[in-house]
Amino acid sequence: MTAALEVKNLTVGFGGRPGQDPVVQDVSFEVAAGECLAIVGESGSGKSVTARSLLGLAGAHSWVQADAVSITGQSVLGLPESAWRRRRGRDVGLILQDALVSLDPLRPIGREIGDSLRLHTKLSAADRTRRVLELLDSVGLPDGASRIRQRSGQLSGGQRQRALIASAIALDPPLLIADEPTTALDVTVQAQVLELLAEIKRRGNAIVLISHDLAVVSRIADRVAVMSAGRIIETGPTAEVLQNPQHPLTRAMLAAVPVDKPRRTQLSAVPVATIAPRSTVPDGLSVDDYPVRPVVLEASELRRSFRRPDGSRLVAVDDVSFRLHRAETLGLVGESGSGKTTTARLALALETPDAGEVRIFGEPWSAVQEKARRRLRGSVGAIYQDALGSFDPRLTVGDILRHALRAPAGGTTERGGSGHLSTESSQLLDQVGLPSGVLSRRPVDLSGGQRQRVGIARALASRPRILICDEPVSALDVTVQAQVLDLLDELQQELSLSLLFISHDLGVIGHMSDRVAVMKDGRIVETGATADVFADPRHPYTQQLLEAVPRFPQRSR
Amino acid sequence: MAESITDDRPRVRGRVVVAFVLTRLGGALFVLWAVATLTFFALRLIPGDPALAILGGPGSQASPEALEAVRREYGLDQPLFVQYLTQLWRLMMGDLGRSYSLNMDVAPLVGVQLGGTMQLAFLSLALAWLLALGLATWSTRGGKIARSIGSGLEIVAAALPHFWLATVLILLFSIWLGVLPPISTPGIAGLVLPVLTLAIPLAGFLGQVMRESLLTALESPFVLSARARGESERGVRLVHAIRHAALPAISLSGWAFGSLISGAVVVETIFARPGLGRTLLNAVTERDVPVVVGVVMIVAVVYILMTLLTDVASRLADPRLRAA
Amino acid sequence: MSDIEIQAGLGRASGGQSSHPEQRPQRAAGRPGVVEIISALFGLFLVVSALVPTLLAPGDPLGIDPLAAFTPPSAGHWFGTDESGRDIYTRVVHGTGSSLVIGIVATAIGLGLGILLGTAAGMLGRVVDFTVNRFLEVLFAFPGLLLALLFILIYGPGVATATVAVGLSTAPGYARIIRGQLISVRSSSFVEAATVQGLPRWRILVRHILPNTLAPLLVLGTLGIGQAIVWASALSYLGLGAAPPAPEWGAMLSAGRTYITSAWWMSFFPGLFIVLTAVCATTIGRSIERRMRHA
Amino acid sequence: SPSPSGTSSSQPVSGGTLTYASGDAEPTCLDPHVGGNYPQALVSTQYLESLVSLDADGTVIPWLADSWTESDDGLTWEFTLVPDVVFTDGTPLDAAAVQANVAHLQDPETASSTGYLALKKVVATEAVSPEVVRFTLSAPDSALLESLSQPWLSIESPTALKRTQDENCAAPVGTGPFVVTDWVKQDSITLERNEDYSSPPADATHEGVAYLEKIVWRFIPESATRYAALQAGEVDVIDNVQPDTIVQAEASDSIRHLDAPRPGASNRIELNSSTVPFNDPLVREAFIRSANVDDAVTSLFQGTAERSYSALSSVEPLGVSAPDLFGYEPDEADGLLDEAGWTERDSDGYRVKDGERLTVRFPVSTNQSIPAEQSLFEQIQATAKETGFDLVLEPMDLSSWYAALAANEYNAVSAPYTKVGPDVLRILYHSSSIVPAPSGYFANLSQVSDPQLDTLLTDASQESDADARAALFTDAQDLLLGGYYLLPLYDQQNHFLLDSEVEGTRALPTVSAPTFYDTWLNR
Ligand SMILES: Nc1ncnc2c1ncn2[C@@H]1O[C@H](COP(=O)(O)OP(=O)(O)OP(=O)(O)O)[C@@H](O)[C@H]1O
Ligand SMILES: Nc1ncnc2c1ncn2[C@@H]1O[C@H](COP(=O)(O)OP(=O)(O)OP(=O)(O)O)[C@@H](O)[C@H]1O
Ligand SMILES: [Mg+2]
Ligand SMILES: [Mg+2]
Repeated sequence: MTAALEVKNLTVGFGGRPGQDPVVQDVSFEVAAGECLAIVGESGSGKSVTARSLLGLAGAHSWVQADAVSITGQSVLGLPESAWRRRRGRDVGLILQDALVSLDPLRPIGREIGDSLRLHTKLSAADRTRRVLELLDSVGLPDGASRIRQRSGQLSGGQRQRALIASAIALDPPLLIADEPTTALDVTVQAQVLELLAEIKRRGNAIVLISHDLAVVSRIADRVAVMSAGRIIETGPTAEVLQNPQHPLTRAMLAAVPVDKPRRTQLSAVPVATIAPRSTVPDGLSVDDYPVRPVVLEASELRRSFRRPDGSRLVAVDDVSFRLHRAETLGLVGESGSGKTTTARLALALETPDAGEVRIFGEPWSAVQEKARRRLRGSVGAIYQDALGSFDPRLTVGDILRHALRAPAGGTTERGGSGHLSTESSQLLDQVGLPSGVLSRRPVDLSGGQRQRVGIARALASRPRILICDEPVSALDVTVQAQVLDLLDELQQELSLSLLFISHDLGVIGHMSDRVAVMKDGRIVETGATADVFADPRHPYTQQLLEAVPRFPQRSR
Repeated sequence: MAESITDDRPRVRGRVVVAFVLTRLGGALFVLWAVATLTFFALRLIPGDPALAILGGPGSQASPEALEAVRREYGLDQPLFVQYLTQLWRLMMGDLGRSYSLNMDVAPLVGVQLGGTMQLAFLSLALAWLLALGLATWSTRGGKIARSIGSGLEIVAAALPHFWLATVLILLFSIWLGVLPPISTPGIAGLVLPVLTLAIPLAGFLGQVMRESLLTALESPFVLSARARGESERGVRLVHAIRHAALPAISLSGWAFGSLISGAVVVETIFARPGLGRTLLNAVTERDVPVVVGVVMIVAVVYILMTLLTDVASRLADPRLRAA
Repeated sequence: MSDIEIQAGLGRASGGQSSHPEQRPQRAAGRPGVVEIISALFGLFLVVSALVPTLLAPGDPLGIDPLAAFTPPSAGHWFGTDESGRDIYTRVVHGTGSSLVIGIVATAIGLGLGILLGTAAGMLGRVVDFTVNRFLEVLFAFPGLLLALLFILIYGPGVATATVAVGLSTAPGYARIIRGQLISVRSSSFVEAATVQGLPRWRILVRHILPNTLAPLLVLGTLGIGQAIVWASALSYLGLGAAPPAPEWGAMLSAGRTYITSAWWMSFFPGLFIVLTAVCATTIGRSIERRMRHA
Repeated sequence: SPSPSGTSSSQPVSGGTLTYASGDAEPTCLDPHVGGNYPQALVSTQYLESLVSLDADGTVIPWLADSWTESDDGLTWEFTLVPDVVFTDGTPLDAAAVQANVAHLQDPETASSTGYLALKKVVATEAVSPEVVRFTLSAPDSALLESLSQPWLSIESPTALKRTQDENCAAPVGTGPFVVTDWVKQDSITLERNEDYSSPPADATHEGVAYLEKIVWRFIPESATRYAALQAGEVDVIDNVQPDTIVQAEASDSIRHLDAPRPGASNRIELNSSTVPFNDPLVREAFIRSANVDDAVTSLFQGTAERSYSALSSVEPLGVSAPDLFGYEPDEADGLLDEAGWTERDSDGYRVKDGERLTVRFPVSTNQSIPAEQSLFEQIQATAKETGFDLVLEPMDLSSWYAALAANEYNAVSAPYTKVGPDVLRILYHSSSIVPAPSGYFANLSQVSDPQLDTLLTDASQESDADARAALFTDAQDLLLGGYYLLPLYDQQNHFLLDSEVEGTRALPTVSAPTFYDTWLNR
């Protein structure tokens, strides 16, 4: 049997002369029918470029060299554009990385899905519609008759992802390339999409699955190819690679995955902070001991609703109460739209509750004027998912930190005069593991991980005692995520910080929090010590969440 | 990206539509009232005696009795507030008053002139659209040079003053080539140059906007995914990109219409076309206040209708707006 | 008055702020292009013309020479002469100052009013915002030239009136952009971050909101100047602006149009300078904009 | 003098539509009784007719009136009407009709200005018989016939005059060769042939109905567009032609030029003698000496206009021309100013006296001055500056211009005045014309107040002996010109360009408006 896909020494680059500064280099692999090959690797390692090159869509100003690329046994090297067009969609389907924006927002999804049929078959319009309905059904979007008239804006992320898959498999191409098909999806939806891919594989189609999420990969892939800096550094059967990685980079990557890593274990290979870890929490301290520690933040019966465009009200946060103690991490987990961010904003007093109250250090917080809060502002820091957006675009890192240092301090430590500002800025950067060279740069010029660190440094500037982190690592890749999580962990121990840690990623929550609160539809449905909740979820929703978390076999130590 | 799933329940939808229509109607009435009020009081600032203007300006041999009679006839002897209320009442009744200089009622006058201007404006808008779309699609298709030429043409076109362009066009097409009449004629031929004059600068503006959104659309993942389905370059443009390019231009069309009316003042004068612009310019130089008010009011009505139209068009073209 | 609204349209269409600056690496600022260099040089020429016109054209822009009337462009008169034998090149150069001043002052008036209205609407709470918004809606119902004509009707024609009129008619467009910008900046996460840091409201306003709102005005202003010159010249052309024989481009063009069939150069060159100035302003404005976006 | 344009030898043919493009403002009323300006005269010449006309030599000839007699004391005139003339609405032309017209012109409600002034001395009319109408005057009026020849005093149907003014303005009814059938405001007037026409003036080249079937009378304010339209064949006749266009057109075979200077006053700059600085005759003379009008006229009008040295149009036989008074003598001007006490100059080179700059405010009505004329003022400004005059040109719209005059906020001004005959001098320079109407307007813009001049002008207007009248007007003009109250420029320009297919068109020698009665299309 010929391989569904065969790639030999694929080298791709942008601009410049062919052969110069490639972003994908000497990549070779094969995928057989009915097999799933996963390509994993950190962000920017060339996964998507590889995928696009396989369809002759590397992009503007690109050059592609290869010894061989053949799909279902036929070489596609140097294929003219018109011939390419006949093969795309029919012989090979592509599911793009940015699922949320990969469907034309102006066209009904029925048309988008039907396009492949229109382009490659002579089916009548009615037949096409029938086929589209079948497809929708097969990807788990029932009630197709009304769906086909909806546009992507009317669908949720998971629905869009499924519609996109439907359009890619419309002609049942023997080879399907799926680029990050589950990123940005809630775990439960993610599980459904993976099941769908597994089904396609079972039907005998070859799949190239691209992901940076090893847990996802472990569920479905038969073989794994690990990419780094444009090259494949390791390849082999999934279980083997995950359990017994050969390449050090693969190992580091695996270590960075927080799933099922106990609290306080270091995820990143290299220590990020120069401060020596100093535990403030004696080992063996159990949840029951928590009440003896002072409560730093208390939310009681918070409620917040918003007006919908049609005038009705949407209750985003409903009767939410929790306590955050000194030096503990409270994890807040829940699917998209469950009210996590709104809760964080209420805790930060950026939003006024309709009912209920937030107090910090026993003092009124949400119920007083901003003027009165200002005194305590320094004690409460925040870290945001979109670090870049949280910086004034005109300012350099130095400016940002200097401004933050001049803001009212929260902690007890005295600070020097303005002359010390620049030394203190450098110290802050040092604390988050950044060289002082970045002081003169702007956040736009930094990488995602570096930006997030600047964000943390800024939050630390006022010596806060509480840090509210809303999805601080969701935008980062595993290895960088690991560094940031480690950093937060260390800082907490060093400075006795209390963390309200929000994430939709159960793995991250499990790793980071002492206690966890699970949110659904604006309510906290379950709360307790992390280990307990994870081991023995009471609420059905929590159970569902935990079941959906992809895990991979622990490698032997 | 927020998930916005429209509520298709007819009740809710009906309520939304009714609310939309009511707010729009209220807004429109408010704007009309404010325009009327603003012009009424602003025009009181004009130096000179309106009665004198009615009697043919200071050059006439108006007698004091005649002036008195005119003041009485036009209610100019009433207190200002009474005059204001009277004017509002008249406007509500659709009575735009009587021209000082043209010896006729304003309503039929502007009514007749409106037609010509609308014809000019709509044709120009349509042509500008075609030109802009054509240039934007052509130039984003070619290489770097085509792109520079395209954007260069747009910038230059957008900077062309109507009066200069009109002059050059007349020179070129009427005098040197002798193929098109320089004045309005009953047929289509007479419309060509005025419409070109108005359309070219507007096409430059719209083209800039369209190119921007066209490029964004062409670089967007949904176009890539269409290509991955086997869509041709032409298909990508026709099925996907052009609609995206058109969206901002649609929402700008209400404004564009206003600017076309501004342009009509110049173009109608140069090409001797009857229309609101020329009427307005004459009225301003003749200080014919009722005509000025009449034109202002009618333009406001047209503007309101156009914004409504572009809003509806935007909503039709962009389902995302409908959901909101 | 038009480009401004185009800008507003652009902002509305592309979601303004939200587009990530990193998304389009291949169209980064980079080295200035040929067009930008030419525009900058022409801009320099204009500035020199405006400040020391005699450096570029030593003659008297009003000096007549009836016997040399209607000379076509030649070595002696680069742009030819007009009906009174005045050298058009000299007049165009000497007219730069007044044309630029008209453009700049009109834009300044428009921007100034726009800032006033826009910040009032964006900062002073709902009632003011509502009121200003309704007011702007009303102003928008007067297309630009119509507003200018009304103003001229009341205050009589002339350079000053034309300048103010053009300025007035651009103001609502600016106000709307500024308001939108202000609101988007105000609700942006970096402003929230500053609140979380405990900065007082006025410090946030001065340090974050205003600078980020007003920076784009530099671009708007540059783009606006070109358009203001075009519109002011339209008023001159209609006989409602600068009075001849003042060497103002619009007025020259207007005077020259009478002789278009026999002496095309009389209207061609002033018109060309209006177009070039507007193009130059647009190019410079756009390139500043690009640089700011990528900065 | 007006010259017929048609010189073709081929036979006139009937039929066709002629399109006339006017650069003048659109009349607000097609009845020239109301108000009374030149645009009205131009169009109404096609559908209204007067009692008398003038021939090419300026002699009064019969039109609707066959003959007339003046009583010895000059106080009664009797006009015998042409028989069997019918207005286009069927009303017969009779003495009562003429009476109704005089009454209409004299009725304040009509708001006639030109016609009203011309009939000022008529105190009563009387129908002696259906064909004979008698005018009774308060004083002899030597200009009565000239006045009656003007289109502003044309005879309209008395039935039609009884309608409301609006109706009458929209479609006046006369006896002319064409009838107003449609008027789309701001666009065009449509005139159709009067199929019952029977009353051509005595100097017409044919009899019976007009050759043309229809005239479309359009308004095209832009002169370049107008000319382009003529070149493109979209229109057949254009007026208000610019000098450079005439020069171009004369080189073309397909376009003919009709030059018909208007009668009455010449185009001139009036110097306001009532205020500083022109209350000083020395300064007036200095200003006139400092203005290089000759070169300006040569360069701007390119041979299409002749310099005038007279207060009257060159078509007026009684005009006095005094070239030696109006030469460009800058040195002499300098001396005169020194003599007048304007000895110092400020940093800008302008003369100063007692701290006051020698400023001449010159409001220019943009509606009334053609571009070449405005350029001419600019050139005068430039040459006068060398002598030290600060001539400030203030372009403004018509109503502001009138307002500036009414407020006496001017030192110099140029205003056209068209009237048949030298009696225009009385209107323009008699001291009684300084008294403003309630609206503030007055005709004596130089504000000449000279009893001797007043007497001469009054006497002339009452003198029916031709030679004595001529002598009086000569004296009056000598006085006027010698006082440097005005700076004559050139005749009131009145150029028409016609497509060469248009044959037989001539300007009526009355106010030089073209008539299309004899016109035919050689297509
Ligand atoms: N069109 C392009 N022009 C220039 N460089 C590009 C282009 N597309 C990708 N690159 C570069 O190629 C490299 C690989 O990008 P690619 O998108 O394949 O990464 P990836 O492995 O898919 O990362 P991620 O996990 O973030 O999706 C990156 O450095 C990227 O900046
Ligand atoms: N300012 C607002 N106006 C209107 N609705 C809002 C507003 N903020 C949040 N919501 C709505 O409240 C609900 C909860 O939103 P929230 O952002 O708190 O969810 P989340 O749990 O943070 O979701 P995600 O994981 O997607 O960030 C959502 O349905 C959201 O649309
Ligand atoms: Mg990728
Ligand atoms: Mg959130």
